[in-house]
Amino acid sequence: MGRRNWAIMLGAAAFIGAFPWLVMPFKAVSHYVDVMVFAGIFSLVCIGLSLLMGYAGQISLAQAAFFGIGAYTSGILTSKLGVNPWIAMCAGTAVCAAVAWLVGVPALRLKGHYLAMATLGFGVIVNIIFAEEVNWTGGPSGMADIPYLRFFGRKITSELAWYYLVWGIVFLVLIFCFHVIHSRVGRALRAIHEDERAAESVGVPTASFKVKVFMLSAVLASIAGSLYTHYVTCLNPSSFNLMWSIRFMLMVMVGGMQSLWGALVGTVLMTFVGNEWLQVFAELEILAYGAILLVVALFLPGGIVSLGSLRRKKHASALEGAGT
Amino acid sequence: MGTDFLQYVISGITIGAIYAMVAIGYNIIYSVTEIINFAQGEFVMLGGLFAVFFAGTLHLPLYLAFICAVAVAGCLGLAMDRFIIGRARESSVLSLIIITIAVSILLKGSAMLAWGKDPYSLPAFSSGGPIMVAGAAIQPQALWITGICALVVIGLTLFFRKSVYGQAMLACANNPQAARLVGIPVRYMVFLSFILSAAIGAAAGVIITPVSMMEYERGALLGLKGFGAAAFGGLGQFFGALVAGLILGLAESFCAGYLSSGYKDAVALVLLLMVLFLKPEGLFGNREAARLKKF
Amino acid sequence: MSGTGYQPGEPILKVNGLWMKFGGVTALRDVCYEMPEKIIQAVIGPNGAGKTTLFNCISGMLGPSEGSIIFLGHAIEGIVPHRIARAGIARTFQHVALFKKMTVLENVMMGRHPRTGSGMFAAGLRLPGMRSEEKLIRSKALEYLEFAGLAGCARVESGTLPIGKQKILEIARALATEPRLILLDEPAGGLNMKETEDLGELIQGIKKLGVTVMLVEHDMNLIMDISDRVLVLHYGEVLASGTPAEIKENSAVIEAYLGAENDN
Amino acid sequence: MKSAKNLICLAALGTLIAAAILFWSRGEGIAAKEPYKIGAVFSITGGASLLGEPEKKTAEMIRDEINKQGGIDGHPLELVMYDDETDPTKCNLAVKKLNKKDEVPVIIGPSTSGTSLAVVGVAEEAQVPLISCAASYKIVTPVETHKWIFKVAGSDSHVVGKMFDYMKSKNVKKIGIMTVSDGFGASGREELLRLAPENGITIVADERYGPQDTDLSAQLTKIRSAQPDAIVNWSTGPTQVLAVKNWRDLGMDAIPLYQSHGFGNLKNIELAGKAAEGVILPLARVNIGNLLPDDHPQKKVIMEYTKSYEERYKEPVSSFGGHAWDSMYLAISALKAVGPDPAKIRDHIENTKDFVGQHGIFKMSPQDHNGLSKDDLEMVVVKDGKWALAK
Repeated sequence: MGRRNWAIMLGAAAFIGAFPWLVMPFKAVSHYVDVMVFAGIFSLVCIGLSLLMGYAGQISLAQAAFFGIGAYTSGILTSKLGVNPWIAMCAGTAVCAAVAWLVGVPALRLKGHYLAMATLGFGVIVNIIFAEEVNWTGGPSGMADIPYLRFFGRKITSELAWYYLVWGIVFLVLIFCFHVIHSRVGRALRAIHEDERAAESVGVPTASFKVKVFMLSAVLASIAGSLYTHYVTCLNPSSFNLMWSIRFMLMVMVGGMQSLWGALVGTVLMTFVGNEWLQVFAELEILAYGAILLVVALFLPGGIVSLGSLRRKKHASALEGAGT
Repeated sequence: MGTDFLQYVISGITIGAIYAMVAIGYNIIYSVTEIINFAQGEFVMLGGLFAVFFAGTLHLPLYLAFICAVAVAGCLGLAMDRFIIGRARESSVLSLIIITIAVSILLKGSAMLAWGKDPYSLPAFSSGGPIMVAGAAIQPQALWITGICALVVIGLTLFFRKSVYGQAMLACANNPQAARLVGIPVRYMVFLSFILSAAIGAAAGVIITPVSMMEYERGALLGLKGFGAAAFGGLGQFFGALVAGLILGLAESFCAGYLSSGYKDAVALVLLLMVLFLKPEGLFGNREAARLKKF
Repeated sequence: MSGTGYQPGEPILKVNGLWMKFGGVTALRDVCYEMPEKIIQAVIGPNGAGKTTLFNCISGMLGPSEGSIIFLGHAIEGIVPHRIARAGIARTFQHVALFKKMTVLENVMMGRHPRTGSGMFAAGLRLPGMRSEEKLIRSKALEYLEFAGLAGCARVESGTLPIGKQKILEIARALATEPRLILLDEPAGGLNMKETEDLGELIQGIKKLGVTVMLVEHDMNLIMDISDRVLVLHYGEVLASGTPAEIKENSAVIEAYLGAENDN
Repeated sequence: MKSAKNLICLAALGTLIAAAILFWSRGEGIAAKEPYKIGAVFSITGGASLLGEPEKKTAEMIRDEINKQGGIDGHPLELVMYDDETDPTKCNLAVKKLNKKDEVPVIIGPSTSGTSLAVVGVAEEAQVPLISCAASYKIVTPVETHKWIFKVAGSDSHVVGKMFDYMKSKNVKKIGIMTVSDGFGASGREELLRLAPENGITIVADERYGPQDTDLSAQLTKIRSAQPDAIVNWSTGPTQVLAVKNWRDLGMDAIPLYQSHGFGNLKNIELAGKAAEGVILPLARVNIGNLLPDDHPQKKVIMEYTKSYEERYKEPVSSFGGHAWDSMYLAISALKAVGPDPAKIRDHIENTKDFVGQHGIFKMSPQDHNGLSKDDLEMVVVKDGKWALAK
């Protein structure tokens, strides 16, 4: 991980740390802290997706399903079986990793549109299961009264506590993922993205690496799902449907797939756009949303971080060689 | 028991014919451009709603409304390619997926603003009660649906086998560079594929509206099932799409009838996954050809 | 897949009755060949003779229809490419297949992949073992860059290199996997005279490292200069094999190949 | 460093927007007295837009009427409304925003059970009374942990109870049910299954379908083969019309079709056309104001609402608009009585007795945060394209 990334990381951490104190004095934007909690939760999903799509070059429209599997595992274990939420969270990641392995092994042999469709199909099936297994999931009307997360026996209810908990996890995950990227494993993933045949020829087991990164992205989505469950304390299948998988993909895309920072910026931005800034359009919001996507996909395929400069690209690449 | 079975078959075939038509829409664009148009379902929705507009608001006769709706959708398909997809021809698969998704959001949003959120219905193409066959009821509209679907399949097959344009389109599909070299205007063929695909989707939308009504949100799910059928039958295979559409329709109908109606929507997708995992080129696809396509 | 059952001095690679069919086309027809260790082996033949197909079979990119390939005493036909790379066969591609968005150094570091083992968690948590391994990867990669004479452009994005250097870089990347056998597919393609000369020296340098080199090449001068043995393929069949001097005199080869080539 | 700069720019932009919003929000409210705020969250778009749309229209209409009459004791009424797009996450955020940014003393909505459940915790935590327009009993039970939550939509148990009472009078013993697999259908199904045994009714077929299904023949066929005395369909949106059409097309007229109260919209009859004749359903009185006897206590409010809504929007009233009316006026009457104090508003609503609304006469109590019963419904039948009281 280069010095440059550490500098950005420190800057971002300082900004995130200070954010609540910047907005809370102003009533009109005080609820931005709440928006940021969701943005943080979604960031976890999007960081995983960015590793999968931007680095390893594999498309997934199933992230909302993994988000949901984590969420429902946590929800069911804590509210129906009385398991400790933190243990339930770990169980969720285990379940997600297992499911991701089962699906990933056959699915990741596919490419492009076929892979997109296979993951999409899987995502929709999972959503149907959430809606149909009424005894476990509460069905379409959802599951309510899920216990709060506890920290040394104290309920975490305040927005600020959640804010720092979620963003703390986001930064830990970011550091982890940056380390992965700037390592033997990360290089192999980028190699797979660029030329699978050449990667094989230098001894990269491409199939197993693809499955591994798919599993990592699923695990991150699962952690996000568990956090979501205990934050909202209620689950509903519609929070994990296909639309959300698409949204996650767009968040990553808008921010820029080439870097994890893109995932972060895109998620925060799109969460605000979707929940806050497009509200003024009222009925027209859906059109504005579509238009933003179209413009980004057509004219800014590198996402927002690519606006930084073109020089950055070369620079970053050079630094990746130098980083320790 | 026998009656029930027959009834499941009838409703399976009816809905299967619609899936098949949506799937054919995917196939036409795919075979010429290798793009999966995620907005395909929206053309089905638009077809139905435009027909409602022409028949209900402008009081055109039903057949004219049908033609107008299909024509309008065709123009929209052309516009979509001319102004949006055409600009992104060199983009990555991912960008193209996003672009077509964005278009579908725009179409859906516009339809919501234009028609509101209520469902609309059309009168059936021919009046009269259901036809009873061995205790099972066949709605006259179901006959129209299967008939029009059959016409579309036969028409397209003839078009691609016999007509110059059809041959030219297939040539573009097989090798765009070579097609350009022998003087086929590839650009126009792409336009044509979008027009045709949108028009067929819209036709499916018009004929299903009297049975199931139409509202702005209907497109996505029909599009998804249609894609399931397209992939199931092998992308680019018209006959495959027809058979796969019917299989999906029947499978759904039987699942709802004999197993769990709640998991009905999952059936199509499980079939889709199984095909993708076991025989990715589809039931009727050609493995060698599938390998040559760039993804 | 270490060399048990393999005695030094035995052929490093034995190809027995190898067939490769694509649908109706037969690309390799009953190819039998044994290759001694630590030599430079050239494979020549007109276009479509099956040279690249043979490489693809040996490196695991294709599973042969029939026949066996024995490398260091082990059957390797039909084994996936990354395991063959691990077993000690490296290769380059006819059309350069570098990781173009990575730097030159990173490309060679990729070559260290089969000789290292840190996993995702070790990397993510920056465990000490992984850190020292990463340092080793870097220093080893720099050594190979030095060897190939590319140390000066270690930090350049590899896609921006001129084609000649890209070809060399691909060889360096292959060498970094510490192969016993390296397959070079038309390494001189697109190179000028000077570059080709340098390439010849590099290949001889590789031989001196104790690595067996197998190369497909159209540049006859290069082949006659550096190779120890030549194998001639024609329509997927072995037409002749021997030292360059023998091949030069072989009438069948002259008729089938050299004659046609000389027309150009 | 560019990204760092970008972040700073973003922060600056955010602050600027914040300042602008602050400025504008100060600029509003010209009236002499401090405006009273009511927060509202409806599913104006998305899956439940059919519910949210009339709710939004009704709420806006009432706001305009109240302000035309000079507000609540001279305080102009400000309606702060957000669209949750039928998305629980958005709904959750919208309610938090209403609490923090808008500091509303009372919230009406959300429209669906799913979105309502997603905000119960928020309202409890923030101690703001919330009057949901959705039906699920889970929203208001148990009362101990749902102190701040009320709902104005009758529970599905009332609807099912009313329906079963009617069935018993018609000597219906075996029924087949078909429910849509969304929150509305799932909740109805739960109540049908739960209440059937105690009413001496056997459920011989239990079918489900998706909210976007285009054909229900298979489900109906399966039900027919179980030979029930009646069929109950429980859904909203186009599928309930589909059920009617398919039921008629399959020639199943001999088995009466009961619909849920979700069918209570004249548009549905219009869409189903002749096929809808004879369909029976329990309905809130808001839909059938003209059928009520003149001395009925609800007659006046219903007729007034119906008249002004239909004049303003040129479309018939629906049950959902009625929910918005009830929640709006519950909030308004509380504001009028106790002012904009959340705790007092809560207590006031909890002690509201005999509030004459669109959906019935509400009798709230600390044990019952709904206040309706099955007596607030009427059984109606579709006759000549209109509602008629079922005999």
